[in-house]
Amino acid sequence: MSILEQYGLLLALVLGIAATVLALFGIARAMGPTRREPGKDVPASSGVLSRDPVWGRYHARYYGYALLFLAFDMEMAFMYPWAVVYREVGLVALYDMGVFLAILFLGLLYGWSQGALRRQ
Amino acid sequence: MNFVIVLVALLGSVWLLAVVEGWTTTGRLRPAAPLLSGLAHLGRESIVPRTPDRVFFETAPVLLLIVAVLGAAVLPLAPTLVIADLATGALFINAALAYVLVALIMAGWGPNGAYAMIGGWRFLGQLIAYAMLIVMPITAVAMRAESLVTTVIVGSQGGLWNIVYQPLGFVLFFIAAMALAFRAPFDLPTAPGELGGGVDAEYTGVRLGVLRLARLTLVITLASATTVFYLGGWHGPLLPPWAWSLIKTLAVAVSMLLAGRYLPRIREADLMRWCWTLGIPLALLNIIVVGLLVLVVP
Amino acid sequence: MISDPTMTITGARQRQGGFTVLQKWVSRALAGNLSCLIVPGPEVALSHGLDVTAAGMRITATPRDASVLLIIGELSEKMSEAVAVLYAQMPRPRAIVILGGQPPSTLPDADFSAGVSQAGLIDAVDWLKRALAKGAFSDSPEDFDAAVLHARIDYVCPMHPEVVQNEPGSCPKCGMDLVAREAGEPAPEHDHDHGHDHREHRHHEHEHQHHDHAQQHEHHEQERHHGHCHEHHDSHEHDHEQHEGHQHSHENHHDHGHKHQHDESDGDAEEKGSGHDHGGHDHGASGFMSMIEVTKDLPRSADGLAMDWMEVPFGPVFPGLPGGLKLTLTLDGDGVTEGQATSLVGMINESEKGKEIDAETFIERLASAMPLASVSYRLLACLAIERAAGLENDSATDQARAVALECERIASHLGWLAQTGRQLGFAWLTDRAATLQLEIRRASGKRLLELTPALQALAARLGRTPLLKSRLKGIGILPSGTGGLSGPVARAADDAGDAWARLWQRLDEIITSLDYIKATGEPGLPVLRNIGRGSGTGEATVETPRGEAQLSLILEHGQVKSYRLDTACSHHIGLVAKLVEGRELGDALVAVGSLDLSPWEVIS
Amino acid sequence: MYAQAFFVAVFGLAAIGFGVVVFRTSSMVRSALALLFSQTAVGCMFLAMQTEFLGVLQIMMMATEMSIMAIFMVMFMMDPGGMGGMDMTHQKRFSIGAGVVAAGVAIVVAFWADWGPVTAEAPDAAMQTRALGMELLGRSMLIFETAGITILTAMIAATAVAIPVQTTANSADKEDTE
Amino acid sequence: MTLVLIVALVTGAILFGIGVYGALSQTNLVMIMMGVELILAGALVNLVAFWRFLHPESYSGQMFVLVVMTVMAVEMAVGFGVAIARFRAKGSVEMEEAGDLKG
Repeated sequence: MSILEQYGLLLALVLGIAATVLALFGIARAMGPTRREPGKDVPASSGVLSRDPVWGRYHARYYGYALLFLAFDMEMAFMYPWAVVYREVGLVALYDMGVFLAILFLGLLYGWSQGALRRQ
Repeated sequence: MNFVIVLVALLGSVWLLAVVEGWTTTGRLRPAAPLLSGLAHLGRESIVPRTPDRVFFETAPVLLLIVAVLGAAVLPLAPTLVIADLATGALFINAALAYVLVALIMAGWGPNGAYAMIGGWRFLGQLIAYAMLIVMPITAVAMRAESLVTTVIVGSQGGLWNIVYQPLGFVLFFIAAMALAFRAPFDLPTAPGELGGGVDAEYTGVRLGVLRLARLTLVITLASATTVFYLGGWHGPLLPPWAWSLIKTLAVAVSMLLAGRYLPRIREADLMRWCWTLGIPLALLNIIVVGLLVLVVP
Repeated sequence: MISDPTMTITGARQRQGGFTVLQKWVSRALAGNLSCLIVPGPEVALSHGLDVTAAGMRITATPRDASVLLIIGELSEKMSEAVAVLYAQMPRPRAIVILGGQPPSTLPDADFSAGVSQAGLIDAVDWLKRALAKGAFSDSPEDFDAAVLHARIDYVCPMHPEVVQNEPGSCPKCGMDLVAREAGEPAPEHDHDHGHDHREHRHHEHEHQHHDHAQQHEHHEQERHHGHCHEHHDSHEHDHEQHEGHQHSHENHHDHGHKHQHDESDGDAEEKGSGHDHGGHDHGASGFMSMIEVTKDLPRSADGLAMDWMEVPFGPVFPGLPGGLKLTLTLDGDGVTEGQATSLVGMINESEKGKEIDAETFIERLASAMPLASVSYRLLACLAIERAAGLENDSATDQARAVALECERIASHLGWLAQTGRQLGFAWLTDRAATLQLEIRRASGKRLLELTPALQALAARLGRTPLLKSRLKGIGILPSGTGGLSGPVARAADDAGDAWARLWQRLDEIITSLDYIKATGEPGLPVLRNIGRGSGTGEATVETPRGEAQLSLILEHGQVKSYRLDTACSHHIGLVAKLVEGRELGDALVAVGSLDLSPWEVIS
Repeated sequence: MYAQAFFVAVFGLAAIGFGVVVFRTSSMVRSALALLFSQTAVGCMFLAMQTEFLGVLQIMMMATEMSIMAIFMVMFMMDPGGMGGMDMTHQKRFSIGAGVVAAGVAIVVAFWADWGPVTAEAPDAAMQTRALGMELLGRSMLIFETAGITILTAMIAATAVAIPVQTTANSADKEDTE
Repeated sequence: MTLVLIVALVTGAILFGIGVYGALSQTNLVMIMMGVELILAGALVNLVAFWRFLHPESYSGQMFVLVVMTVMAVEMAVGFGVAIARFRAKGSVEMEEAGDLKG
């Protein structure tokens, strides 16, 4: 099977699932309509009819981690091709990647020391 | 043909997992319960919250199901029994499962409800914690197999399973996989006791059914990934290869399910701190150890 | 199959078309998948000895996932309102089952009612299975509507916050269209209404900005305004998708503004209005808004960022907290900036003036008002009345009563463990503690001692559970010098005073109580001795599972004339604000949970 | 070949469509996720162009990075839900002009330039990953290490700028006192 | 095959154009970064198309793509860092309100 056919298969899988779910939705709709009643569509908050909109500026307290993650995450873009040829190249590869990871780890240590790795 | 067999195997595993889940929660073994429960979901009303982001609200469960199945599509049951044997299979499964986060953010933001929104953003924090622990152990697996192709990775474990070869990587991957599947004790985005259902809270009827199906599929996909990367995939005596794959997958999935029963939910701050200050250094150590092993042991 | 008209549940789902085969199957599946939301909470079910899972229903955490609303016991007025909201949020088909107590006035008639007993529960499940199999769908189900589900709608000017009308129209000051806004519950100036306050605040600031920089910005403003209108037309996609939701919100307004009349033309007119509102409530006014102005006066978190805080209710029916306890937290992200707890089911300490209550009735009433510790309060009432009547202590009775009290202490602590398990998502703990609690309720006297190894094993197991210590240690530390404590909370305060210490205090108390029972003898449920027509004043103190409770009363001719009750929970609930402040949401809830507050025992 | 062109075009259109949504919606989370799906579509284009490793990498990296973008949008935008329908743009006409000119010039160049002979067969996908690995450890080793330094700089810069100096006031959290 | 190349290049160009529009028209730092991300996405499409159809034998093209992706990540990390710092100091990340930055 050619590589493009495989992608086609995956695409077909995606579309197939979407179609299946749509069919399920269709069957569910055929059961009957959802009655509109007061209070039913207010987001459930344990017995209180809380009508306040909640879409406000949300304080994500892990932004210190998030900043480090954004940069650190890039490391794997380089690591996967490296891992594939690692055995072939041998110790040099370990050394190269060792330097790279050490550089990244330094950044992590800096962030850690400055208090980025905590709930802000 | 493969296409159908793999999907049927996936559905069958999900069904078995649902039966086991019902067994642990109600104490009764009822094989028909998952089907009945699915039918019951069809029969309940599907409520859309007021002033929602309708697109997000509708897409989230479908997206979750799609990515869970896509992840399973590159995992082999037997040497040729795989939907798409991609050249970058090990990376592809990461890519597919990264969209679990997207689905949960959508499910959290969509309904415009406080519990759901907190749940969605919590999962982003959870991803920041576990993501590196999924990616880095897989790197070590690829180092040994010299390939990202999942069938080759399983093939490389013919002599010795990776769980023995790199136990540290297995432990990290298993924990991270549980966090990715957001099952207890990592169910921070859906925590009933803390968020009253969180991202699940506003889903009813058929949408809730799809969401639950997707979550179980996700567990199976991750269990299957654990099997492929660490438990030697289809390798095993006597039984046919596909049977071994299924048995191992189900065993891992059930153990993921049971682990949550016997543990309290982790604190989010602890999860993030442990993953970054302990997990990532250990994952790096794992890579170095495996790197040396690969060079020393032919 | 011909559906039996008598077998239709009140919350049936509207049927589309005929009774198809699929609908029949689905009905059966629905009947086999009962999931119930327990009001006030699962802990009350347990303390009444009800085993809901064994009866064949799944306990759910949210109304969205529930098909049965199971109400146990009498509900206070506020709880009835909460129940109405929960019921409204359940998807159809939905049923109401009431065990013991009167149906709340806010709900439609119960589908099934029985006394508080396991047999009643099993009957209810049987009935529900039959009813759902036949009557899950109905051709014309009745809408559920209750007064609590409607909010009053105010129409305000986006530019002039002081202009508030109760009808749509235009602003007398600037002529802009007024925008609909839901008024806060009781009064328009509702302090807790963060979202709205905030919006007003924004406009206000906006106005401010105008005065300051009107000259410079005038031109820009025009240009932007145009751009924006254009933008809005194009972004109608959003509105279309939301058509359903939107129409509904219109209906809501409609119901409220005019007295429930469904007039087509009227509806159309309104729809336009509310469509406008929907597209953007401050649509017309939005030009340049300075974000600096918006965030300037907002409170800042410890890290210096000014975010939108939101006030989120946890309770009265929240799976992580005992039912009836309403915890309102102001959240900054997932951190708590402030919080307060109130009880919606607490007793009121005013005995009706001039109304005398028969002593026996008084005891029953007090015991049933405290479902989580009924034996303790029965004992308390008996003691107080007997002392008022001047009876001497009888050591045999006292001993039997003390044993009964210790039994209840064990059961109550196990109930707390189950609740903690529910809060922490620790399913094994919930199941185990609930099973043991039910067994203790059933076992009597020496039989109870057979459970000793199981209880010790539970404690040992908790000591070995990974993550539990890191979850509880250091959470809910009481501020130094906190007075008014009693019970396990006070006894644990000598130790570390955190949730972990409280857990071990309660586990220790379970073992101590077992030892006491072993040494003493059979329990005897407190029964009032013959007091005749005695008079006097009596005061009694009982160490309930949650701390000291004190009752003083005046007895006249065998009738309780007035009483005064003081409980530990009334004091402990005041600690909540200090314990949750500055905590992560999960930690705050654990801290509150570790106090083992019984909202029933909060006296106001 | 036409099939390939078709899929490249379809995903290209998807990328453009989502790209347009980014600046057209008033909801900030929608905007961020539209960017996410735009990048995903770009990744799918890579796959359609038989550049498997980069495609999958793009699809994966962007999911997490753009989600993090979403939370920062929610933190720092005035009205993240877009409920106020506010307009957050300026110099609109100029920007449209600049965008059209930029795209136009690039398109004109794309059509007019002589691209020379075009390769029909792509290298095998597994080979690509290997070759990239070899490139990484061979000729481009310095680039790779430089990227490491860049990332380090970014981590240090971001931390230094964004994380406040620890004071007793903000280290009240439990985990810091341990 | 040139057809696919042209299709890809045109897509890249349009993405680039949208990015330019976004980066110039948005008033908010975070939104401007989204524009920059789109510009880089356009560049990525072009790079991959060039590699695939013009020089598939030389992997410096792919390496370049990796570098651009790194730039995207780095830009985001630093950009968000700056956004947090500005928001903490001024309570806003609107560029129009960053008068002090314009000097």
